Amino acid sequence: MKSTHANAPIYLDDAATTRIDPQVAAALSACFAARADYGNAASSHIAGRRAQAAIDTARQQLGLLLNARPQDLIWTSGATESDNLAIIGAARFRAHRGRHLVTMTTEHKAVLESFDALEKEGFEVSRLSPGADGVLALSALEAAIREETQLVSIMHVNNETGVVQDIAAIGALCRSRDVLFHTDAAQSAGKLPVDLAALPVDLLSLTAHKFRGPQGVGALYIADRPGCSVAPLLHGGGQERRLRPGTSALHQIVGMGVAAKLAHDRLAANLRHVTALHERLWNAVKRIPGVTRNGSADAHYAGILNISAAGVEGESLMLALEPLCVASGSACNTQSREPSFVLKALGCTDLEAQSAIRFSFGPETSLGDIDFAGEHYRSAVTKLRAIAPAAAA
Amino acid sequence: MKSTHANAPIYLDDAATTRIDPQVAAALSACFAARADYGNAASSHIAGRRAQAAIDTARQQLGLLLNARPQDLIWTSGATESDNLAIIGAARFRAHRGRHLVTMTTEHKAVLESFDALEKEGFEVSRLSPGADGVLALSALEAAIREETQLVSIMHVNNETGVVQDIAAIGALCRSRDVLFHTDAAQSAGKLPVDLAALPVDLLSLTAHKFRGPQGVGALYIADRPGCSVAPLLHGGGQERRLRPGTSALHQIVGMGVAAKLAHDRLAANLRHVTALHERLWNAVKRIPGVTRNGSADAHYAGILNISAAGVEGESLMLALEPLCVASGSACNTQSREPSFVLKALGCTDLEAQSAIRFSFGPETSLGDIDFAGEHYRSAVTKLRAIAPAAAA
Amino acid sequence: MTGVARSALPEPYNQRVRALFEEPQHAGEVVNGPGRRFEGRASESAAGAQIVLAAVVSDGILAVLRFRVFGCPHLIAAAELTCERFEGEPVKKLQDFSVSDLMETLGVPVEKTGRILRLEDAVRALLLQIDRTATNKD
Amino acid sequence: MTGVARSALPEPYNQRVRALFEEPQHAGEVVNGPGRRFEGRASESAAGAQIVLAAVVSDGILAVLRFRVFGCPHLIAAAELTCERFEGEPVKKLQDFSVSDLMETLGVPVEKTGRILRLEDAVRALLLQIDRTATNKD
Ligand SMILES: Cc1ncc(COP(=O)(O)O)c(C=O)c1O
Ligand SMILES: Cc1ncc(COP(=O)(O)O)c(C=O)c1O
Repeated sequence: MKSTHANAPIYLDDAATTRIDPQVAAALSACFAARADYGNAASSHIAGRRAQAAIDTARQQLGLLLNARPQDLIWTSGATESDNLAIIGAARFRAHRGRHLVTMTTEHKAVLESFDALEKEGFEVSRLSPGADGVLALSALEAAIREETQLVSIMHVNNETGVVQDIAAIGALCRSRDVLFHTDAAQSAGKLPVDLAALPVDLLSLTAHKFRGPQGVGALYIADRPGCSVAPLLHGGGQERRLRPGTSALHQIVGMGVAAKLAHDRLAANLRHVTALHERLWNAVKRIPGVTRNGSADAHYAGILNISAAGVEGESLMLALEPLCVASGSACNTQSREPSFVLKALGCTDLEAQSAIRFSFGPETSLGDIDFAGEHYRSAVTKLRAIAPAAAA
Repeated sequence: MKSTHANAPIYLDDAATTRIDPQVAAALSACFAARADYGNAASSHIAGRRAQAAIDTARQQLGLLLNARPQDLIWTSGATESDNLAIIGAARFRAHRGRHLVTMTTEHKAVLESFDALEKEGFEVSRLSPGADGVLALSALEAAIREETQLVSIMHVNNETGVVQDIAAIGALCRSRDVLFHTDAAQSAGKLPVDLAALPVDLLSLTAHKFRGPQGVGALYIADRPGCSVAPLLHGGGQERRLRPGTSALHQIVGMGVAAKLAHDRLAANLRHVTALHERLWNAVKRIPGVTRNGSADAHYAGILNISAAGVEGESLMLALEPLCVASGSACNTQSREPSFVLKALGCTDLEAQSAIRFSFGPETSLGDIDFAGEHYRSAVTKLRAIAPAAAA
Repeated sequence: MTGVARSALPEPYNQRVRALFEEPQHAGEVVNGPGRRFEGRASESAAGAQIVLAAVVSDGILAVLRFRVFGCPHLIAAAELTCERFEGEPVKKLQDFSVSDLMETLGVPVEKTGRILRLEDAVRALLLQIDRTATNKD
Repeated sequence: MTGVARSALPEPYNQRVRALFEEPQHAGEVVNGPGRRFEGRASESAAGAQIVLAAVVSDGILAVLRFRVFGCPHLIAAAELTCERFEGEPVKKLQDFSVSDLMETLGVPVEKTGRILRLEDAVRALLLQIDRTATNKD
């Protein structure tokens, strides 16, 4: 089963990171001009003011993508930092009002471990389980919110399964109970419509590299509402309204701004493209015996397809799938071989979770890539089953 | 006094930020290749492993610059984050042993405000004043260290004055008292020799953009010694030995690695160059009546020259100095018009501090730039004094 | 469109301020000449700003008007603009002096209002001196 | 020198593992033929790995040796290599089977030691079955 593609990797791991758009790369590189063109944005001289102007433009571009006021957005180093700042920051900011918090078991580690840290500080955290389809029941959230609850954090699109939570309904519920609502939109921003003028969201995290911007830069949206703010995690030079100090990374921010603009312009077309790819891939694999999809087929972002195959061992499947670059479980968990906690929360057994493969794709993915992937997946599963003892798994 | 250079800014603000080296920019841009070339470094597929290999190389390059083991370096978003992580992280890590900490009044805000935050957590902080030359007396530190002291943070090179502290002696004293020693080397790394195999330093912060690397990436050195570690400030995906999670910013880290390599290769030549520029500039301005230099002329990094002029108002001086891009006080403080707290700690009056100008320069600065700057400074001071009432200041 | 934006550069000083600051025609001492010499002074302790307005009055006309300022570019520009506007005018026209008008023309940030008001103090002090002298004479 | 380094790619599988995994010649069922059929089984509960070694013994020779594995690439490669080495050899040579030798050849990470040891269990189980049959016969 030696593949003819052995030396040409096919990248189907957009949920881990995307390739920077060439226009983004060009805009970013343009910041590396003469020193007197772009200085430290905090400096009062012309080079500093030029940097500041470019950052202002980027903030407007990101505002446009999210339909948010630029001044309600602050730059961070990525969604990990945004999640930490939103959750730990808001919990501490509102600690005098109450110390109960709510999240979900299938959140990203940056969210879950932020809550773990808060527990050590004496906060009480309720971690709700979604249904077997990965979707959180609104009634479960309703039951979990108490008088002392200050913050609910429920992600928009799940990074492993692509399952979409109804953040409009969740946000409305939170607002009716005077609870802050944070959503981790790392996997949705720039891919699905996110309209912060319409959505009852108080805090929203995103990261540029998931929508073809540079790695290492993200943002946190903080709604301009009474009682909605965060205590900073970092202290220093006063940048980003004192909520996130440090010399502004000009090229990174400019790159994120351009990526936001491109994502905004192409949102509908990109979504159509990945929807077509998704259907094609699912049609190719769904008839393989013992193959099941993980997570809802309805409340779902099309750029991710997560499937398990009975009787196939995960690590061997990953190797047999080369030259496909895909993920088994979250990219962030691959350093350990633990079965994905997200899939286990959806009711998968250890073995089912271990055999899970996440295909994720975007505007750069071609139909040819997808067809090869479907075919290759089928033969890899067939091969490994042929090797395995009859009774296996 | 309209300058013929009015449209060509002359950048003399390297202490705020430097221009990225073209070789660094090229290496960084090379990371924006096909998706299958560089993925998320946490991914197990080929694209992820390629990213991880590039990051490993960068860590080696930085290790070479600092003469440190690569595995003792972790990537951050800059010196602000490194300072916060080192100080808050180490204080919390050792809180069970004692809650007394020592720093200096002329540190960067990222250091000072980290200590402010720790005070709110119940730590006790001693803030030592340097002498009028900006240098901390070892005897003052010796007297400040107590049984309960856990951490001393004293910067290497001051960002406003260029004054150098004797970190070898400070570190040795700390070691003899079993106290951790952190130094903010944002202004020295890549410019002055920093040999961590020889220096008794436990924690060291640096940031790439001060030595011609990209903005938005830095590192923290954590010595591999018993009792030397930090409690993380951010929680999540497990990167950087769980001390600093988040998707590794490949191009940023690669850029910092290359900048470290270039800085290492050119250290002696760069230092000779800025020393020559420094002497030239100081010779040009020192005979202007009422001009004094701020900070020691001996314990000093040559790339920074900070001078005050009696009878001249700072904001008008800054404007009269255009097209020079220079700083009045720290770049991080220019959003406010407060007189520099660093210069006040050295005994400057408010007016002296307000009239202070920091010239800072590097390998890109030419003799012509420096000559123009000296001449232009003289005529700006002369002009403003001619406008001012006789008795002023 | 996706390049680095150069628009909307946040400019601390408008063109008028820059021009007045760069080549102030009325900075300096009053030179000797026909007419009586008067002076109005004021200062702002917070920023250490100091203002001296000096005039030569001849036949009720501000024949010469000069300023000296230790202060920020906005204050220097405001003093220069005041001299420019009132030199050659009758003394009593100085009563039209308006800080809000100056602040608008020069785009002075609101946080500097207090400082610019000290210029009004200097104008008043100058007027008072001229008035007193006139009264003494009468 | 300053470009993106491609050296020292951390490779999870060495070339030998890849080759054995990609085209295992000894995976599958023992086909019918002359000689008696034997089977040794073992499993690792932690990762759910399962190993079946099947042999046809004829005149004290392992005439045919086949494996079936549900498990990671290292385990599959180790099973394939074992079959490759011992097929055609006298049964008693199986006593030379060495896990440490396999681990070295295949560059198996230490954390997988437990799993590879299960292959030894399967070899032992196979030997035991062959021995028992031999004893019964005698
Ligand atoms: C001494 C010192 N420490 C820390 C910093 C903070 O570095 P960064 O802004 O890159 O986080 C700077 C520069 O701004 C500095 O000069
Ligand atoms: C849902 C989600 N949240 C947060 C993150 C963290 O983003 P970053 O690694 O850019 O900090 C990711 C991706 O890694 C993600 O998928």
